[in-house]
Amino acid sequence: MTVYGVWVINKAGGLIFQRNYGGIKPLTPRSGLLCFLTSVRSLSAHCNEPVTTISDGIAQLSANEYLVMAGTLHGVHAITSRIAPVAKSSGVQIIESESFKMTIHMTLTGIKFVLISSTDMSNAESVLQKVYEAYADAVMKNPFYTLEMPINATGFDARMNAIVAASGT
Amino acid sequence: MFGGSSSGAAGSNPASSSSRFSIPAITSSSLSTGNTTSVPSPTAQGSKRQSSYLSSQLNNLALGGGAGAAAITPPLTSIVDRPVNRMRGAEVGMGAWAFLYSAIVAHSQSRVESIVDLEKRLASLGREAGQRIIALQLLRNAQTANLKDPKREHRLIPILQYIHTQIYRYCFGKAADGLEKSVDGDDEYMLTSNQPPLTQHISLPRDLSQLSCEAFTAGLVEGVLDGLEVPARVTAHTVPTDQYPNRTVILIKLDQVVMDREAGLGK
Amino acid sequence: MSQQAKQYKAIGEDLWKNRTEKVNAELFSFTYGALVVQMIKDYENYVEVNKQLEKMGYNIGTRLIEDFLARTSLPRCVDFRETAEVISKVGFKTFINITPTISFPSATSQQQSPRNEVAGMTGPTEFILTFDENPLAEFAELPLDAMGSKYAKAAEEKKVLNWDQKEIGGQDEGLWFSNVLCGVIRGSLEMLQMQVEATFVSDRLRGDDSTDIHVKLIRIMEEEQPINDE
Amino acid sequence: MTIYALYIYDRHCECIYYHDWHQTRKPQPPRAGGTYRRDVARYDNDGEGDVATEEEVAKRKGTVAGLPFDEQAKLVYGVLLSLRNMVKKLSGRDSEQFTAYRTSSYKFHLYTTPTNFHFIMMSDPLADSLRGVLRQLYVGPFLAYVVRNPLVDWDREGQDGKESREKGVDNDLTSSDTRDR
Repeated sequence: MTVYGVWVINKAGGLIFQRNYGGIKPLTPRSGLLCFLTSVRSLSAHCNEPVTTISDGIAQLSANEYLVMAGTLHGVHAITSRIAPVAKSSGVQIIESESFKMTIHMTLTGIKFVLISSTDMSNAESVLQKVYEAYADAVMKNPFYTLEMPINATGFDARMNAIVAASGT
Repeated sequence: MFGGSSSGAAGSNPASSSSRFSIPAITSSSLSTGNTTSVPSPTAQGSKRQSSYLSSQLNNLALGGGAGAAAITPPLTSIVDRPVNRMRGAEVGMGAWAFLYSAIVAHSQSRVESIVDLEKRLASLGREAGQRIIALQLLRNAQTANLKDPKREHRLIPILQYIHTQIYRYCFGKAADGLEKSVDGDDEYMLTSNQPPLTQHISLPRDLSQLSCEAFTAGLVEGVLDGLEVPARVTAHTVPTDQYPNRTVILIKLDQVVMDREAGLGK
Repeated sequence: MSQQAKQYKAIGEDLWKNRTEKVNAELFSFTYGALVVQMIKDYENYVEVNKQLEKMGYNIGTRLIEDFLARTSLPRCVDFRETAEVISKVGFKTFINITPTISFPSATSQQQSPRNEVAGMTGPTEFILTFDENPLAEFAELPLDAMGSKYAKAAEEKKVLNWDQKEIGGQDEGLWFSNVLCGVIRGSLEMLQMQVEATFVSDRLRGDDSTDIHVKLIRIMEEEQPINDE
Repeated sequence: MTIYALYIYDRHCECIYYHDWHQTRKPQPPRAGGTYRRDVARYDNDGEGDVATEEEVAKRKGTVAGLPFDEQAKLVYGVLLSLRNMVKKLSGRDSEQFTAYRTSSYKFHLYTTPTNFHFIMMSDPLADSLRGVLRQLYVGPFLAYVVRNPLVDWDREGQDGKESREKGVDNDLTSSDTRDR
């Protein structure tokens, strides 16, 4: 039960918060030998890939890469509702992959909270609920925050660290 | 309280300290530029609605007929008739306070140029609130104690302790975490609180790291001290520790008048 | 009281009792009063102060709605009648611990006049909130010149007495002391794609019999996000 | 457990097979003039021909007109591709496989063959993983009737390939339906 990362996406699909928690090590490719050693473990074929990673957890990517992915997720979220085989459907709520899953909670006001966690994370929804409360407290009640802009409030980081630490059990 | 006479129906000028605050026309001294042009009411529709409202009001005031501007007596029940303790012990949600204070800080920020001015504005709001709080508390102390000899602190240390416990509990739900005399001088005292509740949701951006939104609390303490005849300059300083990143010290710099009086009163 | 109203009343009370951190209401009231006075000194015009208070309320509303949804996780309201119930019995209850009564002016008129027909809306499209108590204004008393044109004559006479006092503009409209509430309603509903007009029609501080806010739905803003029917 | 639809895509991002069951949101016939081969889509076989006009579809028991089929197929593939790439990028592992996603009303299952054929199934949201079923479809009827059928123009799926495969698919699915219910 590990939380790998949290995203917050605003109404327009802009990524306003992204943090990775535990389970990742920022491994950046270095000269030949070291790069070879690190990549042997992950068996990724070509060494010039921007990042290599250990078996569990997710990669540490650049801010821009996360921004692009958030935009994609925003688009996919809308489409998954439109291609539904039944009359009424929300957008995507859970994306499952072999070694991790993404749980998405969209508020009535259109803000998306995304939890990237191990697949055995049973309380993902309740963790996202706590993240929403932390957002309401440490971001919405902060006079120095402008709506829809990236969040860099120390109060929110502190609350998030506490939530992630508590969610491990 | 807010200065100036209030024009309540009672007509009498309520005693300054124990009356409710009322919003007088602003005395000319405090405003340099005269601005008497009356601004056309933007919500024309608002005033139209009002006139229809007026007619209904006029009828029940049994003054029917005549243009809306007939000489009607001001409101029948005035503030003096309302029970002062109706809201005693009443509470509102912390969210309401947090959003109000956040809006106050944001609004003040847009009207000032520097951190010092922002803190001054917040402090002035705190002072207005503090003056009314001490007035209300003294009134209630008098009401609970028998009215013949209402007890009121007059010596410095008991006053500071009264603020440290009673006033802090009234405003913040719990007493301050510490009251100490500062080492720098006899006329400086410090009230510390590890987790000030009123500004718990605020995170300062890097460029405003010197700001302390607890300036409101400093102003409040100054207003209370003022109500207890202890003039002082009170400022708020964030003194973070690992455990308490928002720990705040309210520094009280007492006026010389107070020091002389204390010396005079002796032990 | 309808079944729905009872249900929301219970939710509001439960949230207030068990899941809301509280703060001294008198401190809240004194602080708001100090803010209004500070604004009157800044703008020297009641109409401008009304506007600034509403704007401040709007900024609060756009954020407060997130706190409200995070704490209540209530689903989207079916119609404007339910919205009124939620605002009064859950919103106002959990934030300032009061429950204004609701009345639907257009319901009294026999048929729904086409004028306030809103596309895609069934049921009433406007309501009035009546405040028996108002923590914002507990200790407030307006000077005569802030009470609007009704007391213009009386204000005029008083002015003769204190000729030196500053003339505040916008006395015709006068001051709507708690105008921040209108902004909060407008801001929070706008975040839920409901464009509304919220205005005070009367205020006991101004000598009226009751304190009423009239909330009128203008339109439903188009649905950008996919329907959210978790 | 309810199964709503089966989509099969070939390596060239083309939907080469589609079959839906008791969907309450019916895709429309592909728009005229589209490059789409009309024979691909087979609609729920409740008697009518496979061309259903908007009104017909709408009047069917409580159904809602969905998207034109060619747009639907394009969007489904778009979602599949985006999520596959996102999952690989996010994990930093090219081997990472996107397996399914869920909304409030349906679950989207994906099985990709080593040769990059994509088998997609939409089911009710609470269904367990249907990747096993999809793999059986691939190993069973798909190989038998399509891959090994000499008449099949390998890269260009013909009409005949489809019929035989459906027979296999239908009885296969019905068995999986009954077994899981």
